[in-house]
Amino acid sequence: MRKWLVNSLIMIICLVLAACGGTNSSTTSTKNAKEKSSVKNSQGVTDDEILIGGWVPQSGPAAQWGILAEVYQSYFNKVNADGGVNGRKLKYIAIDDEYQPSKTVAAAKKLVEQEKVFAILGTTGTAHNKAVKPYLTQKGIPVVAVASGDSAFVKPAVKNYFALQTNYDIEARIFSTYANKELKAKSVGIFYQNDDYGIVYRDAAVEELNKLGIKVAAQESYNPTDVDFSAQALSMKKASPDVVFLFASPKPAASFLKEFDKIGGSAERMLTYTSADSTMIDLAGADVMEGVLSTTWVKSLKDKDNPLIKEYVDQISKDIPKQDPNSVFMRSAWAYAQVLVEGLKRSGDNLTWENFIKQMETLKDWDGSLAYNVTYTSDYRYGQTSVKISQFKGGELVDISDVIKYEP
Amino acid sequence: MAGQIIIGGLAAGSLYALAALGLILIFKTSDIVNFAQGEMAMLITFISFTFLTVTKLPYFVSFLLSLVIAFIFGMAVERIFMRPVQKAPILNQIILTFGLYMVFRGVAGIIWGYTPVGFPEALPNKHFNYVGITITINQIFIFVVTTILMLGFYLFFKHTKIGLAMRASSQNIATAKLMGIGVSSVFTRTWGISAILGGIAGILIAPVTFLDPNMMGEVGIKAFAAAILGGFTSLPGAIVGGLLIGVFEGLIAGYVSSELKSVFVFALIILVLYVKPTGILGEKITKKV
Amino acid sequence: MLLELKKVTVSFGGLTAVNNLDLQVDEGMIFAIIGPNGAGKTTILNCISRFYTPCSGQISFKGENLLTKKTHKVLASGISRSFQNVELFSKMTVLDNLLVGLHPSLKSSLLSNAFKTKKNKQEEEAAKEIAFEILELFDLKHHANEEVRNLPFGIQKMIDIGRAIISKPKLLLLDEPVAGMNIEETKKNAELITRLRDEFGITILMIEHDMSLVMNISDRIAVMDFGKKIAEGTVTEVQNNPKVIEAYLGEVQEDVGT
Amino acid sequence: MKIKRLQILFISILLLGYPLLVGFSSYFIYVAGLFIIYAIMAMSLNLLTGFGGQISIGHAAFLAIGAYTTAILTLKLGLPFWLNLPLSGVITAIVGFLIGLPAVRLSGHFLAIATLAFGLAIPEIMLKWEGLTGGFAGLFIEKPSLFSSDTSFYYFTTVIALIITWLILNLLKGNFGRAFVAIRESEIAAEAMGVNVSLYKTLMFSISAFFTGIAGSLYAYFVGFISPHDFNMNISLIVLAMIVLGGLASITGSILGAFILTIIPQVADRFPGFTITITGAALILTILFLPNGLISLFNYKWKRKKTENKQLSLEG
Repeated sequence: MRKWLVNSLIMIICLVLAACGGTNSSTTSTKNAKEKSSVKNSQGVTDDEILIGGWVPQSGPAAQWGILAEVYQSYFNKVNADGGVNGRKLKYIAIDDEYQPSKTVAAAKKLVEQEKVFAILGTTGTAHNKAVKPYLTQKGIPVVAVASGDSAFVKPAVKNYFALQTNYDIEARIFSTYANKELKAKSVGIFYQNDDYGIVYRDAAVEELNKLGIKVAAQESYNPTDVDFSAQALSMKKASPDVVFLFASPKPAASFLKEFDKIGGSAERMLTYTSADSTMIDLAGADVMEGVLSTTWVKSLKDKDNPLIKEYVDQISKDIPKQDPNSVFMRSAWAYAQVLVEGLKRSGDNLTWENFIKQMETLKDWDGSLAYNVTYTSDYRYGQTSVKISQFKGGELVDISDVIKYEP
Repeated sequence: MAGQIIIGGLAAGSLYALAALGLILIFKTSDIVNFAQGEMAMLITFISFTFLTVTKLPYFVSFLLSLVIAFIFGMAVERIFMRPVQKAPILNQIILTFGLYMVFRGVAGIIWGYTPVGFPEALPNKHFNYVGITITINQIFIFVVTTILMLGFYLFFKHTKIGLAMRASSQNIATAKLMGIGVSSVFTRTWGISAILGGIAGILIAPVTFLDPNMMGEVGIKAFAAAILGGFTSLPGAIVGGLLIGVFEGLIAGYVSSELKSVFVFALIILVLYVKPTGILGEKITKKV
Repeated sequence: MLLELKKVTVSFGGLTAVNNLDLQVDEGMIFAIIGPNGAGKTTILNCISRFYTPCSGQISFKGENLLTKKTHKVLASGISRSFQNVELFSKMTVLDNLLVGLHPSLKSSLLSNAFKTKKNKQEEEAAKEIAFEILELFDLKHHANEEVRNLPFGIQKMIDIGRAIISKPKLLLLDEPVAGMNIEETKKNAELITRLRDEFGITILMIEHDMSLVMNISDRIAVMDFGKKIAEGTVTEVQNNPKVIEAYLGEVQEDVGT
Repeated sequence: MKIKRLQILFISILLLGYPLLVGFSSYFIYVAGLFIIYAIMAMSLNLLTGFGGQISIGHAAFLAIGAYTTAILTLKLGLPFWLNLPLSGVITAIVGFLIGLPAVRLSGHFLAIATLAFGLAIPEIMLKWEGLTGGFAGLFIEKPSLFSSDTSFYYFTTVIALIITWLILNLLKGNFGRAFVAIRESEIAAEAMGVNVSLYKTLMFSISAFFTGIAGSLYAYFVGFISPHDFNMNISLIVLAMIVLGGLASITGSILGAFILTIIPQVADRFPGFTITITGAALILTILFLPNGLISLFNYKWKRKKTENKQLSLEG
C-alpha cells in the first residue's frame, strides 16, 4: 500500500512540476501585463526590452526554413548594437513547431500567453499560419510579415496582420503578363508543387493566362517529397510550351530543370521568387540555370555601395558565416525584421498594439529596407507588390528590369 | 514517351535497388530490418562531402575514405546498439533502429544544417540520345554499380566460406554457433559492409536528391518497398523490386497521376504482400509447430 | 470408435513424413504412439489438431470428418492438446493461461466485455471457478497469479496439460507429456494421466519416449518408423513383437544408455 | 491490478483538477488536451502492439481518418457533434478492419512495413482528394457549441479518455483481452485453444482503429484545424515511441509515454533541432536499459516485494 502511494506521489509531482512552472509565470506576468496596459504599453514591453516571437520549423520536413530565425536574431543583434529601438533592446524567441499545425497552435498560444511577446514576426507555413489565424486575430496581437504569400492573410485585410513578401497570386499574374508582353508566349506549361503553395500559384496563373488568351499547354504537379521528376519533364517536353512556369521549392525545381534540360526540352523558364537564388546554381548547375527568369522583391546584393546592402552583408557574415548571404530566404527574413523594427521605431514610446498598428499604416512607399516601396493602409496589407524581373546569367541572378509595381 | 518513361523509371529504380542492398544484407544475416539504413547513408554522404569541400580532397579519395569510415561506423552501431537486442523481440529491434534514425537525422541537422546543397556526380555529366530516348552516363553508372554489387554479394554468399557463415547465422544462430561460426563477429562485419553499401548508395544518390538531412527520406521508403517486393532476403530481388517500382511509378506518374504515384506503389506493396507474403523472390517461411 | 485415421499421408516438399497411416482410437483408451525421432509422430498430432492438412487420407472424429474443420474449431469439437515444448503464453499468469483454454465456451460479446455487463462478470466468475478446480486437481493453486515464465519446466508441463483439459475435451492429445521431467514428476504425471481417463472420461492419445511410462499406463500402442506404422497392439503384444525390438526398442535403450 | 487502477484514479483526479492548477491558461490546457488525445491513441496502439503483438507503424493514418471524418461530416453534411464522434470511430474501425485483413497474413517486419506503407499512403490520398479534404490548405472545424471553450472541451476530452481507458482495461481483463495476449505469446497455442487468430487480429486492428478514430475526432475539434501535415510518418513514430518509452503492454505506461513525449517538444522547442534527437535518444536508452519501459521503474519495487512475500510464504 505504501509503495504505490510513493509511486503515485512521484507521478503527481512530475505532472505538477510541469504545470507549476507555467502557473507561476502565467499569474505573475498576467499581473504585470495588466499593470502595464493600464499604464501604457502592451505586453512584452518593459523599460529596456521589447519581446518579439515567432515559430519556425527547425526540424522535420521543412527545416531548411529554420535559417529565418537566425536571420531575425542577426538583425536584432545589429539593432541592439546600435542602441536598440528608442533605448529598448529587442529580444527574440523562436519556437520550433516542426512544421506541424497542431504544434503551431501550441506555439502561438505559448508566445501570446506564456511568453507574452509584443508581436509575432515572420512565421512560416501557409497551413500553419492559417491554423492559428482565428486565434491570433481574436487576440489582436500584431503579426508582421507572415512568411507566406497566400492571399488568406491580405484578402480581406485583417487589422493585426501585415504581409510583406510578394503575394503568390500576384506573382503568378506578373509571370503571365510578362510571358504575354515580353516573351510573346502562345502557350505556357506549369510545373507546380501539389500543396497549398503551388496550387495557389497554378490557379492564379491559369486564370490570368486564360484572360490573356494564352493556352495552358501542360499542368504537371509533384508531391513535396518526390525525388524523381522524369515523367513530369517528359510530359512538359511533349506539350512543348513556349514558356514554363515553375512554382516549386528549390530541390524539385532544380531536379526538374536538370531533367528537362537533359531530355532536350527548350522553353523560356520562369521560376518563382521563393526558389530563385544562388542555391539553384549550386543544385542545378549554372548551365542549366542560364536564362531562367524570376522576380525579386528584395534588393540584389550587386549594389554593394548601398548602405542597406552593406549592413546586411556585414552583419550576416559575422553572425551566420556558414551561409551564403545571397540566399533569398535570408534577404527576405532581413526585410521582415526591418519592417517590424521600423514600425516599432515609429511607435516611439507608445508601445501599444493599437498604436503600433496605426504607425505601421503610416508606411508609404517606404524604401528603407531590402524590400521596395513598403506600404500599409487599413485595407491594403500586401506590404508591397513591387518586383524587379531578374534572370540567371553566368551563374548569377541579376535584375533585368526596373521596379514594376503591380496593382492588386 | 513510354520508352523514355521506362528509362527514367529504370534510373530511379536502380537508386532504390542500390539503397535496398544494405537493408537486405542486414536482414539476411541478422534478421533485423534497419530503419536507420537511409540515415546512416546520409551521414556517410555528409562525411564524404566534408572531405570534398573542407579538406578539398579529390572525389574518389573522399569516396574511399568515407567508405572506410562507413565500415567502422557500421560496426560500431552494431556493437553498441544492436548487439544488446540481438535476442530481444522484433518490436524492440524495430524501435531501436527508429531511435537511431531520429538521432542520426537530428544530429546531421545540428551539424550540417538543413539547407540543401549540390553534390558532384561520379562521372562527368554526359548524356546520349538514341531514338528519342535520353540517358545519362551517371544513370548507367549507377545501374552498373548496383548490378555488380548485387552479383558480387550473391556469389559471395553462395561460394565463399564467410558468405556461407553469414547465411548460416541467419538461418539459425544456435546451430551456427555449434558449427564454430563466430556469429557475433559475422553480425558486426555485416553491419560494417551494409554501412559501406549505404555509403555508396548515398554518395551516388546525393547528386540526384541533393544533400540535406532529409535526402534519404523518399528514396529510403522506396528502398523498403523494393526490398519487400523482392522478398527481403533476396539480393537479385532488390534489383527486380527496385526497377519494378521505378518503372511502375514512372508509368503511373506519366499516365495516371504524378501525385498519386507513391500511393500506387504502397498499394502495390500491400497487394503483393497479401498475395505472396514473402515477396516475389522471397524464400518460403514454414511455420513450425 | 472415437478417432479414426484412414490412409493418411503427409508430405513436405517431397519428403514424406507420414505414409499411408491407419489408426483407430477407441473411447476411454490411453493410446500411445512411439517411435524414434523423425518417425512422424508429432506430424500425426498436428494433422489431428488441424495445423497440417494431409495430402491424402481421411481423419474422422466421432464419425465426423475432421478435415473440413478449421484449426480453431477443433477444440470445440472435443479435441484438445498439449505441446512438446510447452507452447504456454509465457507472460500471462497461470490462471489466464487456463482461462484461454476455455475461450470457445465463453460466449459474452465484445461489447458486454468492454462494458463489463453483469452477464460478463458472472461468466468470468464461473470460468475462474472452473480454472481453480483444475488448479486444485494439479495442486497448483498457489501459483495461480504468477507468470508462467517464472515457473520451473515441470510445472509448466502440468499447466500445459491443465490448459488442454479445462475445456473437458473428449480426446486429449499429449505430445511427450513427461519429456524433461525427473522420475518423481514422471510418476506424478502418470498418475494424473490415468486419473484424467478414469475420473473425467477423457480418451488419451499420446506420444512419448519414456518407455516405462508408456508401458505402464497404455492400453494400446502403435509403433512408427519412417512415417509408417510397423506395429500395433497391447503392451505385451508390442513388447514381444520382434520387429519392434529390432527396429526400435534396441535403439532407444542405446539412446538411454548414452 | 489494483495498483494500476489506483494510478489511473490519481491521474484522472489530477487531470480534472489541472485547469485550476494552471489558472485556466489556454496554452497549458491546450498542451494537456493534446497529451490526452495522444494518450488515447497510445493506449489504442498499445492494445494492438503491446498486448496483441501486431506492429503498426502507420497509426497516424487512423488518427487522420478519424479527424477528417469528423471534419467532413461537420462541414459537408452538418451532422451534430454527438453523432460525429462515434461515427468517426466506426468509420475508422471499418478502415482498420480492411487493413487488418491483409495484415493477418503478415507478421513481424513485414507487417511493420505494410502498415508503414498504409501510413504513408493515407495523407497522400487526403491531399489528392482535395474536394473533400481541402488538400494541403486543410479544414477548419468549430468546437461544438456545448463545449465551445478550450477548457470545457478539455474536460469533455478528459471524460472521453477516462471512459476509453475503462473500456480498454475491461477488454483486456476479459476473454477478448486474454485472446489478444495469447496471440502475441503463441499463435499456434492460441489457435489450438480455439482462438480464431485471423478474426481476432482483424478485430484488434478494428478496436485499435476505433479508439484512434475517436482520438482523431477529438483532435479535429480541439486543434480546430487539420491538414495532412498533422498526420505524417513522424506522428506514427512518435506514438510508437510513446508506448515503448512508457511501457509496452501497459496502459499506465502508454499514458506516461504520451505525457513525456508531448512535454519534450514543448520544453525543447527553444532548442532547435533537439526534439527529434532527444526523442530518438530516449527511445534508444529505453530499449537498451529499460526494455519494459519507464513504467517498470514504478512497478519494479512493488513487484519484487510481492514475489519475495510469496517465496517466504512458500518456504513457510
